[in-house]
Order: sequence, then structure tokens, then C-alpha cells
Amino acid sequence: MNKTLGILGLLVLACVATALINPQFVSAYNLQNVIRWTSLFGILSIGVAFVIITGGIDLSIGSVVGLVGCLLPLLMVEHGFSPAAAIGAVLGLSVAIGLFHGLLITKLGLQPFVVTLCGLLFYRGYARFVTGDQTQGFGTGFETLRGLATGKPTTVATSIAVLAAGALLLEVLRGRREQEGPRRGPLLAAGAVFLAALATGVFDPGGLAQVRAPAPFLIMIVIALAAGLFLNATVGGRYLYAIGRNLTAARYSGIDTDRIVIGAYVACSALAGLGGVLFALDVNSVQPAMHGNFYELYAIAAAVLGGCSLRGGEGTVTGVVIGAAVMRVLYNSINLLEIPTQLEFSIIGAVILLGVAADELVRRTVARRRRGGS
Amino acid sequence: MNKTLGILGLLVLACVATALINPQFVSAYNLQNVIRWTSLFGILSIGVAFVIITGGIDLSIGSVVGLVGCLLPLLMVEHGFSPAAAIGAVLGLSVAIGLFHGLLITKLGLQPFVVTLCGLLFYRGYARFVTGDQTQGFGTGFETLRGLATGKPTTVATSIAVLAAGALLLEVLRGRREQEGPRRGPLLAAGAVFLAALATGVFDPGGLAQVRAPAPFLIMIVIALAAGLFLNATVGGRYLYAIGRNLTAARYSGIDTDRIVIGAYVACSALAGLGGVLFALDVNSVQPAMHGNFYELYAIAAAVLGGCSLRGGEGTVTGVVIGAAVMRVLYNSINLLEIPTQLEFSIIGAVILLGVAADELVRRTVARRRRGGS
Amino acid sequence: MSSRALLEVRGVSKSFPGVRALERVDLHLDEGEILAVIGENGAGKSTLMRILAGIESRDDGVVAIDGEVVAPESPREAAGLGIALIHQELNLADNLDAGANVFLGREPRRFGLVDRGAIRAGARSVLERVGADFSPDAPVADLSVGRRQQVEIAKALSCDARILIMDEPTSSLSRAESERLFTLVRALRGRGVGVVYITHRLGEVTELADRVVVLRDGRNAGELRGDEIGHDAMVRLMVGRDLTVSDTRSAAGPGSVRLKVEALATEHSPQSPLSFEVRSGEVVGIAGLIGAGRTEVLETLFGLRPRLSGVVSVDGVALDTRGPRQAIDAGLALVPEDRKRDGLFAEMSVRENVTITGLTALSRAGLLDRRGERRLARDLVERIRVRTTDIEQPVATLSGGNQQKTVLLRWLAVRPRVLLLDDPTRGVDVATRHEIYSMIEELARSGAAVLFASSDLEEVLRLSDRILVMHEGDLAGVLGRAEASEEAVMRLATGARGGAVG
Amino acid sequence: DDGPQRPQVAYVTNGIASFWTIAAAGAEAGAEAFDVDCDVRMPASGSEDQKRILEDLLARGVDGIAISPCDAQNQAGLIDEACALTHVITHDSDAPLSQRLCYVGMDNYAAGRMCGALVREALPDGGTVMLFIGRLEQDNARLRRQGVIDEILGRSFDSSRHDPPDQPVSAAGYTVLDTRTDQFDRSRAKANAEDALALYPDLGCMVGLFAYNPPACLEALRGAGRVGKVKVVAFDEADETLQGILDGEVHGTVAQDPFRYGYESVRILAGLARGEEGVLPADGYLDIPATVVRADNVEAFRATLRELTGASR
Ligand SMILES: Nc1ncnc2c1ncn2[C@@H]1O[C@H](COP(=O)(O)OP(=O)(O)OP(=O)(O)O)[C@@H](O)[C@H]1O
Ligand SMILES: Nc1ncnc2c1ncn2[C@@H]1O[C@H](COP(=O)(O)OP(=O)(O)OP(=O)(O)O)[C@@H](O)[C@H]1O
Ligand SMILES: [Mg+2]
Ligand SMILES: [Mg+2]
Repeated sequence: MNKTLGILGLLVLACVATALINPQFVSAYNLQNVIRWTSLFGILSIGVAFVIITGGIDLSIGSVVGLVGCLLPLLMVEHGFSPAAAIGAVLGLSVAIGLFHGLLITKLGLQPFVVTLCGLLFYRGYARFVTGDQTQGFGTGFETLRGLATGKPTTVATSIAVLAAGALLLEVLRGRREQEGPRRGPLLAAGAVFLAALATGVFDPGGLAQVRAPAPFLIMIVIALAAGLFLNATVGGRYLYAIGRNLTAARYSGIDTDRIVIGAYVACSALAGLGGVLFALDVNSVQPAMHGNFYELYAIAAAVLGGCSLRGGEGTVTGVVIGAAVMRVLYNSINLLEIPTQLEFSIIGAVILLGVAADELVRRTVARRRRGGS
Repeated sequence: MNKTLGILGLLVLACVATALINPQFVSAYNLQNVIRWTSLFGILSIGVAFVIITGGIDLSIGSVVGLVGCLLPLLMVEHGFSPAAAIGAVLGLSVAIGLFHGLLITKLGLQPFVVTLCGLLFYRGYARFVTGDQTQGFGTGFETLRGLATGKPTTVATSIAVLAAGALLLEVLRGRREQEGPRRGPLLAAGAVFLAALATGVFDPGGLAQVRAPAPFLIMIVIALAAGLFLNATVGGRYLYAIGRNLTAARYSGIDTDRIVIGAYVACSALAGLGGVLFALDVNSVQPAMHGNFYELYAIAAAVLGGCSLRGGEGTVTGVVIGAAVMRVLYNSINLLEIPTQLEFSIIGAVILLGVAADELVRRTVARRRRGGS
Repeated sequence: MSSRALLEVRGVSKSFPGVRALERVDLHLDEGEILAVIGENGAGKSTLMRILAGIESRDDGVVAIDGEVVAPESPREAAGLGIALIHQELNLADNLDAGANVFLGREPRRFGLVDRGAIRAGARSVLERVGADFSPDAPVADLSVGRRQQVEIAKALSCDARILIMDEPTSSLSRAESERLFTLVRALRGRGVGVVYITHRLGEVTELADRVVVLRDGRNAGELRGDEIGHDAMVRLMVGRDLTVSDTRSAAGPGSVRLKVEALATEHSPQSPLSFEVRSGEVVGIAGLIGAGRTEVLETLFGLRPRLSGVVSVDGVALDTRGPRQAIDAGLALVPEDRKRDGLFAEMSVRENVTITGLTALSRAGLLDRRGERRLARDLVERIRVRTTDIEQPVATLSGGNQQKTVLLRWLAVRPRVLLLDDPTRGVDVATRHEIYSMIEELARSGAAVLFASSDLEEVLRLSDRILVMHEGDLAGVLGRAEASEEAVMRLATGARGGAVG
Repeated sequence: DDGPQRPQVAYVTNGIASFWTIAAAGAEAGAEAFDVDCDVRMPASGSEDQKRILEDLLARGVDGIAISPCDAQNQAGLIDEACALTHVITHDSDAPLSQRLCYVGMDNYAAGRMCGALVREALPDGGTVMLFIGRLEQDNARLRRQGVIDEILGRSFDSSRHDPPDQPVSAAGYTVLDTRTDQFDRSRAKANAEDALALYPDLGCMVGLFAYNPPACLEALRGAGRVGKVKVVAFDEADETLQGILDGEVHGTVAQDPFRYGYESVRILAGLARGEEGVLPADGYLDIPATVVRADNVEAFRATLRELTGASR
């Protein structure tokens, strides 16, 4: 929680600073773009968070994004698959890939880094081979389908208001169920967010209230809710954390650790596949050798920035999503503030490092203070 | 040892198969190239092996190669540094980078993956910024200096004969020192290699005996010997393995773990820097945004293929060098056998995976057999 | 043999590379019986229990429950058969809280979701039963080793198993908590549960067991029941001969002050600074209930935890405790409490484990003297009979007690000026324990100051020249050899003040 | 199978791109026509990969190599090494300092100026311009960009000029604001275009200098609902670009003829392999000029292109 607040602070800081220097940042158009990119990368990050929580890693995400991105137009345009069939096929493939990784890692005991590094190489090569290195795209057809990535069905304010209202309700229900009444913190937070969302409609009807929510944002919200529910409230989620910290302890407790770990890799690859579909639909032009390169690193970086520990057993969905947002906002600011683009990587790298270092320092200081005080 | 034999088998298999299908493989020209590339990547792999043995990882290698590769020509051509000064400067920078990583990881307790991922981003961005994305090169001057990468001062047969003779001598000395006489295995192996090296001169004077040893090969040999000596015969080497196995226990045992871990990161970055210098001299054309991309993955893959475990505490220099050779021979065969280049990555990925999987299966079967037999 | 034993083991054998851990072992357990299984380190006790719990496979033999042959292949299956095992080593997920660990793998659910309320309530009651003084919401990462052990026990108790196997459950519990556990175990017996109880504290066996099965070298060595159960009888069966224990403390009085601790404030109990000293040649024990802060004191002295204030000096020189490295340079050594986490290089060989602290002395011109190293390792291993096939065996494959010995040997080899030991004989068998005692005494005789914590009161009384008794981070009192008795220690440990502080 | 007798030639590109797949089609058509085996190699990571590929080809003993050097200046030595062992020509991007036998391609600076002229047509009254390109490290990319800028600003012909990418330059009512690179990542290309639209609400024209950049600009414009309001000028002949010209969304493009790069390169190499020195162009330069495609000639251009690439598939 503490970690999540820290990264949330970083996000707010980055947003406010950029908006002050260049007000274009808060234009509806720009915010929509930032939100769309955040959502696309956020989906990948949520996936890899599962794997990271088990103490593993998935380096093949970028290649899966590339492969799926190549196959989807290939199947639809060249082989005449219907959109549903094509999407089904590539998502099925992604699940199979995750299953394959999971089986190698659990049943054969291979190291996740190695298995997925080989995946990184293999799927990239296969994508290039199967397309003969030809750029793939949907051309100008399939506009409806592409709406999945480019559509903007509602406004951000509405969706956030709905979310906050849902959270309020849930907290009340939870309080009743656990017979301790709702907790004040969550109630206040959810209430404030709800009111803020409504307030934009009143005070800035032509501005922020107009920012529409891109379809990937809604998709990511659904995924994040499901993932959050799974991690926090189900037995499976609890097992995931236990496995990440102490695999033997989990096994001795009778947990079917293999199944859970395999599940994590399947979830990761499936979300990479879904992300791949959305990326392809959004960009509409997929170059087999390049599409998705390094995305695994961005996804992992976002997850780590959001509080996942690569040692396993730690991480929250909220944190991960905020981590992804920080990275995209940074990219966006670099462009809006007209900082030389060559420095882009440097700035991102430096901010991530400063973020985790500050987090660590704060953690230490707090621990020392608490110790002194008690 | 077992692992090293397995990967040696893979190397021999790959070489023999390629040579049978395309005899050009054993032409002096081709062998020299393969050896040169192997050596260049081998230097990086030896470096990362140190870090992997401590249980860490270094993702910044490729970016260090890129940065050093940009700075060296920049300093020499644009800023008029002498070759020695320029090389000194970039190697100094590499050492500083390693030190920085090591300090962050030990003193601040950050995760190696995160620190070096930020390094990957930062150094790449910095290289692009400092060169303004302009390709760097030495042009046609500096031929003497470039000899460091492109020279071929002696023949491979000679250098191998010298090495084998040295090994023989050392084993005899060791046997005497430890008062148990030389061991048969090493003696026979070294003797056989020595005779084989001499024999090429007699039986194939125009062919294999003509294969000259590229300068990077000699440099790598020296580094490998030093690294091997360090890991096997010094206290520091033992500590490195112990730290990789159990960092807390190492601390409780009074090992100055921070110093050793920092040393490993310094060695890794320094070797990445040296590799970067040689790569730049060899290729003579460095594109800031591309040069060295993914090299960390190749280096890590070679180390893992050669028997390093990413869980730490395992790995030998011989294995790592052979691992690097396998990867280069594979690349070479794919080209010589006219396999579509698009499949290159897939084949490399598949071979690494099969290699580690086979190794694991063999290990298990042996364990089972031994248990049943006793 | 009763007609229909609850659990019956017939002819079970198990080999590992180079050792035969179990050879045609028989065992049976009735409902409502407490069966103690004892044997020297490496006798095969844990291996047998791991087989019953579905963790290890067996090569041969039959296991039957209620007369029905079973072959559990995973902990999950074993649990399904009503078998619960408390492991010899701690196995908790320390990112979760105590309650979550107690119910790990068996979470109560509501609407498919984890029922946190039920977990908290259930864990609270079972933790109370084992006498734990912490809440189920306490993160395991913040618990001391003894309290973690209580979590492990609570976890096994909460299964409502019919067969409860306890592999050295009290190895880090003090007398008070152990008593509490015995009451629980007896209550379980009353309810018809069959309990297999493994321990090296033979006093517990006499107190608790209905029957004793002794294993030696992986074979049945005999069985004792009722009145036959006595210390000497058990030792004879375990060791195969009578054990002559020389309880001769040297009369040579302690020398000058070696370790001086003044107003030391530790991390978790900063408000009660400690002062004491240990003289050269003196063996000082620290006693206390679990969580009393013994480990904390030792680790703070060794530089592993921050020293908030106070002065520590060795031979009059103030000690720089930035880290263990500095402590070691000043002549300190610490044998840690949690051998698995802080002591062992599990995959490395016995040789590498025992020589790790002495390598610098073994190197010539920067190079390791391998022959010297092997010689040293062999010497050490023979000194307290570490049971290994050879010195190249990975320590992970040693039995618990033998692992403990390798960690001890590492420090006994370097002859420190101040030796700090935290539960040094945890899980070590009776025979070896005495060898270790004589080594410690010999070290003291040669001038070292020894400060040790132990949860085994017998050990504290047997070994100490003086006893520091701790209570909730405080030094509750100091007892000299003459005034030391079980009652005196327990009185101080549970909070009553007394004795000369200083 | 008379494989061994057939000359073996290789066609090496400077990267992987759709542009090069058209060239590869041309090379294969050439191989068919002139009875040689042609191996097309696309390096994934720039100069270092090119070096390795060249070495492997030389080890295999090919009879001729056509290469598009990533870095003409610094790769001269490498090319000379290859020249010592086989016939080497350059295509698409020249290496004048080396001993290559000839160059097949166009003048990128001149083509850039053609593109710049299109910008002036699209914005007759002046305005602001953003450039989008994959990488700036390649010679052809740099020259092309400089040509565009020089023409827009009405400067003299001088291909050795260099304007740093992130500083706006302006003259006579035109301002070139910035050049954004994307390292061949299409998502980045699109994000770059979006960021430019967000940053400059009154942007006049977007120029996409690598084949996939104009489609990325179009995508961004569609998302922003500003198609037509911001002009698009293109380079190369991506299908979306041509469609955009047809639909009036793209003002025009400068199309190279990669098919002929491939075809002519193989033709020359085949001749050289058979000892026919006559195949070499007169002054070592086979000019394959770029064409300007606008609404008026786009149909015809697209038909020819489809025929060429379709025929070879
Ligand atoms: N995985 C393994 N590989 C090889 N040997 C093993 C393995 N596990 C146990 N052993 C050996 O089996 C024997 C019996 O070990 P076990 O752990 O059962 O002893 P124990 O009776 O529990 O001893 P302790 O009282 O010290 O816990 C020992 O010699 C031990 O070294
Ligand atoms: N990392 C930690 N974080 C928070 N509290 C801790 C931590 N480690 C120990 N404590 C607390 O400090 C106190 C002293 O613990 P310590 O381990 O020193 O006790 P001990 O006497 O050695 O007991 P045991 O027999 O259980 O090992 C206990 O209350 C324990 O809960
Ligand atoms: Mg045991
Ligand atoms: Mg303790």
C-alpha cells in the first residue's frame, strides 16, 4: 500500500509538472492518447505481474505481442478467417504458449528466465518466418473490429464515477460481511474519487468531462478488477503470493504449486496475446522483426515500479497499473516538453531508478523512525 | 564438469554436422571469423558469468557495448584523444558503471534486474544523445589500433599447443604441490589436445594449420585463464560461489559480501567495456541506437547454456566460453546452410531450450539410476 | 501387535546416493497413543516421516492406515489421509501473516472467496491453544524463530489430523511453551489422535511418551514401553553402548573481562538497555521464554542488527559493529539460530561449508591450498562425528542434526576470542551434544569468552558459569552457578524480578 | 539440378522493411531472368550484422554481392575486403570511398528535395512541418531529411548541410519544427505522430520519411479527427499511402523503385559472375530515379506495383 502511494505520488507529480509547463498535456486529445497507451501496456504489465509474484519472469511478452500481431492480420486478410475466429485462434495460441512455458518450468524444472528467453527468440523468428518478413496490416477494412482498440465508447469521468461507486458499495458489503463495518480510509477515498468525477462534469463540462475513455482503457479496467479480485480475495491469489515467497512451504502445505505456477504463465501469455491483438488493431501495421521488441522490459519495469519484487511474493494490481501510467506519462512529457527524443530512454531509466531508490530509502527511514519511536 | 561435457558435445555435433553439409565451414577464412565472433561474445559472457554466479544479473551489457562503441570513435576522431587515452577513458567509464551498479545493489539493496534494466535504458539514451544519433566510426585511419580486433598474430594451432602444454605443466606442478601426483584425466586430455594441435601441422599443413588466431581470441584466452584461476583457485572465487548460494549465510560467515558482489559487477561492466572497444574496432561503424542491442541476452544465454544457473552459485568459465561458441557456430551454420535468415532466432532459441532441457533430463536420469543402483 | 493399528509401517526402505537411510523399518501407532521415535542424528527419523507425509518416495515396504495400504505421493494426499507433519525445518511464507500461514492450503471460503474472518478467528483460537502471545495478523517476517515454530505447530494442529507427526517441535521452544504443548498433545491423545513425536530432549520422552521406538543406522534398534522408558535405556539403544558423560568442569576461575556490554539498546526493545560482561574462560548462558530477545542481543553484538545506543568492547577496545565483518575482525563469532536461512550453503559440500571461515588462513600467495583444505575438513568432521558419506556430500542431504554440526564446526575451527552461540545444539543428539559441550568448555579453557542462548534449560544449567535470564527484552536477572536451578530461571523468565543484575 | 554451375549472388539490405521485400521480389525476378541463385539477406541489427553476413557469404564463396551499406564511410574497409574476394556493388545507398564496382539507386538528397517540393505544394501559404523517420543514423535517411528541409526552406543544393533534429528551422513562412525517430517501432511511430498533434494544435503538414511513417501519421490523424486539416506528405509506396492519395488524405509521395534496385543489381551481378564486364554502367552509377506520385498518377502507379510484386509471389 505504501509503495502504491509512493508511485501514485510520482504519477501525480509527473502529470502536474507537465501540465504546468505545457497545458496541451490536459487537452482531451492528449489525455485520451496517454490513457490508451497506458492501457495497452498496462494489460501486458498486469500479466507479467502474475508471473513476477510467483518469483518468475517472462521475457517472451514482446515476441508474443509480435507474433500475435502478425498472425491476426495474416489469418484475417490472407486466410479469410472471420475476426472472431482469428482472435480466438491467436488467443488460443497465446494460452498454449503460456502453458508450454509453465510446463517446462514446473514439470521439467527449467529456469523461467531461460525458458522465456528462448521463447523471445523463437516466437520472433517464427513470426518473421511465417510472414516472410512482410509487414502485416488490416488495410482499411475491419474498422468495426479496430474499434476494439481505437473506439471511445464513453467518457473517462463516467467510467471512473461508476468504478468509484462500485468500490464504495463493495466496501460497505465487505464491512457488513466481516461484521466490522466499512473502513474509513477506503470509504473516504472512493467517495472523493466519485465526487471528483462528478465535479468535472459541473466545473469543466467542455474540458476534462469531454475526455473519452478509449476501449482499451475499459478492457484494462475489467482485467485489472478481475486480477485484483483474484489476487486479494481468492485462494488462488493467496497461493500465488505464498509460492513466490516460499515454494517448499507452499508445496508442503498441500498446495498444487505446479498448477498455480502454470496458471500464472498462462495468464501472462494470454494477456500478452490480448495486448498483442489490441496493439495490432491500434497500430494497423505490424512489422514482424520489430513489433513488440523490448515490450517485455517495459512491462516488467512498470510492474517493478508499481511495487512488484522480482524476488517474488510481492505486488499489487493497482501499483502495476500506476507504474504503467508513469512510464507512458513520462514518454508523453518528453515529447510535449520538447526534450531531445534521444534522451527519452535515459530519462525513463533514470526515473525508474530514482523511483525504486527513493522507495527503498523511504522504507528504511520509516523503519528507523518507527523503531526509534516505539 | 558434467554440464561442460554436455555442451562440448553439442558444440562438436554442430561443427561436424555443418562441416559435413558445407565443407566451407572448415575453411581458414570461415573458422577465423567464427573464432573471432566467439571471442568477442565470449568476453561479454565471461563477464556476466561473474554476476550470474553471485545470483545477480546484468541487463546493461548491450548498452555499455553501445556506449563505449560510440564514445571511443567520438573521443578519438572528434576530440582528438590518443588511442591509449581514449581506451583508458572508456574502460574507466565501464569500471565506474560497474561500481555504480554494485553500490546500488549492495548498499541500497536494490534488485540487480531493476538496476541494470535502468542501466540498459540510460546508457543507450546517453549514447544516442551524445552522438546526436550519428553513426560513429574510425573511418579508414587507426589501422594499427584496429589490429587489436582484426589482427591475427599467430595460428590457432600454435596457441592451442601452447595452452595445452601449459595445462600439462600446471597439472604436474599441482600434483607435486598437493603431494598426490598429477591426475590421469587432465593429463591425458591436455596431452591429447597438445598432440592434436601439433598433428594439424603435420597432416593438414595447408588447411587447419593455416587458421590464424584473431587477436580477440588471444585476449579472450587470457581473460578466461585469469577468470578460471580466480574462480577455482582463489578465496575470492570460493566466496563468489558461496554468496550465490546463500547471501545471508555468507554474511554470517564473515565474508565481505558487498565487496565481492561489487567486484563482480565491476568485472562484468569492465569486460562489457572491453568487449565494446573490440566490437567497435572490429565493426568500425557504430549506430548509437542499435549497436549492442540484445547483446546482454546473448551473453546471458551463452552463460546459461554453458552451465551457469541464474539461481546463483554455479558456473564454470570453460562452460561459458563453449556456450558462446555454440551460439556463434549456430549463427554461422544457419548462414552456411542457407537456411532462411528469418528462422535464425527460432533456431537459436530452440537449440538453447533443447540444450538445457536435455541437460536437465540427463541429470535426472543419472540421479535416478545412481539412486536405484546403490 | 494390535489387530488394527491406526498406522502401520512394514519393511520400509529408502536409499540415497551413497547411504541407506532406512532399511526394513517397522513401526505401528495406535489410536490415542503417543509414540516417541528417537535415534542419533542421521538415524533416519525424518526420512521416515517425510515418506509418511508424501514428500519422499520409498524404495520398498508398505504403509497402512486402518489396515488399508496407502501410498501418499504428495503432501496433499497425505493430508487427505489424515496425516499432518510438523517439519523439522521451518517452512513458512513470511510475506503472509501468521493466520494465513496457519490455514495455508486449507483456507475456509465463502462464495468462492477467502473467508478472512473465519481464518482470523480460527487462527486466533489455535494460536492461543499453543500459547502464542502474538495476534494472527502479525506478519511472519516479524516473528522470532520460536514464535515461527509455534505457527508451524498451530498449522498442524488446525488440520484435525488423525495422525500427527511432530519432528522436533520443541527444538526452539523453552520449557514453558513446551509444557503447554505437552498438555495439548495429551488432550489430543485423549481424543484418539495418534501422535508420533520426535525429539532429542530425552526428558520430554520420559514425560510424554507411551512407547518409544528407537532407530539406529536406519534400522529398528528396539522398543521401550511404560516403565522401561528411561534415559539410560534410551541412550543404550540409540548409541548401542553406554554413554559415559564426563561432567567435569575445570575449576580454573575466569580471567579478565573479555566482552563488556554497557547500556546496549536493541532494535525491538530500545527502552530496556542491557549491561553485562563475559570474562575470558567464562561460559555465560542466556535463558528466557521465546521472544525474550536472546537472538536479538546476540545478533546486535555481532553487528547484524542496528545498535541503537550503548557501548560494546572486547578486551577493552570499543567494538565497531557496522557489520559481521567488523565483528569477526574483533574476534567475535556467531553460530546462528536458523541454520537453514543463515548458516548453510545447502548445495555446497560439507568441505566447503566447514572451511568457509578459515579459507584466508589456508591460502598461499592468494591461491587456495586445496590439500590443506581437505585435510582440515576431514579433521573437523571426525571431531564431532558428522555423519556423511564423504566430505564432498552436499550439506542439504545431511540430516538436520548433522547440518547443525557443520555450522558449529565452521566456527569452532577458527578459535574466536568471543564465541556467540544461538541454540547451538538445536536438533543435535545426546551423544554428540556432550562432545560439543566439551569443545565449548575447552575453548573457554583456552581463554575464549562464550556467550550462548539456548531454549534447552538443561543445557543452560549444565554449561553455564553464570546465567542471564531475559524477559521481554529486559535482563530480568543474573544467576550464578550456585543459585541456578530450573525454578529460579523459570521464575525470572516469566517476569518475577530477582537476582543480582550486572 | 545444375545448382553448383549456376552463379550464386547475394543481395544484402540494410535492415528489415516492407521496402526491402519489394526489392527482394525484384532480386528474385532478376535471379530467374538471368539464371543465377540469389540469396537475400536482411540484417536485423545494422552494421554489425552486415559485417557478419558479409563474412558468412564470403566464406560460402558467392560470386557477387550487392549491398546497401548502413554506414558508407566507415564500412569502406569492409567493402574493400569483400571486393578482394568477389564482385561487389552497392544499391540504395552508395559507398563512394570503397572499391565497389558500381552503385544502383537514386540520389537520396535529390529525392528528399522532391519530397520537399510536395510539401510546398501542399502548403502553398507556408506553415509548420513535422518530420517523422525511423532512424537518423543511416546515410540515406539523413540525406533524405536534409533534402526535404533544404527544399522547404528554399535553400541551395548542398547535401553536406546538417540541421540538428530537435531545433526548429524556419524561412519564408515555413517552419520545420522537429524530427521524431521511432527506431522502426510502429507503435512509437504512431505515438510520435499523436504527440506532435497534441503539441502543435496548428500543425500544417506531417512528412513521413520511411515507408511506414505516412500510414502512422494517417492513423493518428484519424484518431484525432483531423484528417485533411493537417496535410500529409509521404515517402515510399506503402499501400496505405497510395490509398490515402486516392482518398485525398495524402497529398503525394516520392516513390523509389525498389523492385528495380533488386532486379538491376542481380542483373549486373549475374553478368559480372559470367565475366561480362560490359554490364557495368558507364560512370559506375545506374540511376533509378524516384517518381512523384500524386492523385493524378496514383492509379497507374499502384497497378504497376501490384503487377510487379504480385507476379513474383
Ligand atoms: N536427499 C538426500 N540425499 C542423500 N542423503 C540423504 C538425503 N536426505 C537424507 N539423507 C541421508 O539420510 C540419512 C537419514 O537422514 P534423516 O534426516 O532421516 O535423519 P534423522 O534421523 O532425522 O536425523 P536428525 O536427528 O539429525 O534430524 C542421513 O544419513 C542423511 O544424510
Ligand atoms: N524482524 C523483526 N521485526 C519485528 N520484530 C521482530 C523481528 N525480529 C524479532 N522481532 C521481535 O523481537 C523480539 C525478540 O526476538 P528474539 O528473536 O530476539 O527472541 P528470542 O529470545 O531469541 O526468542 P526465540 O526463542 O523465539 O528465538 C520478539 O518480540 C520478536 O517478535
Ligand atoms: Mg531429522
Ligand atoms: Mg532466538
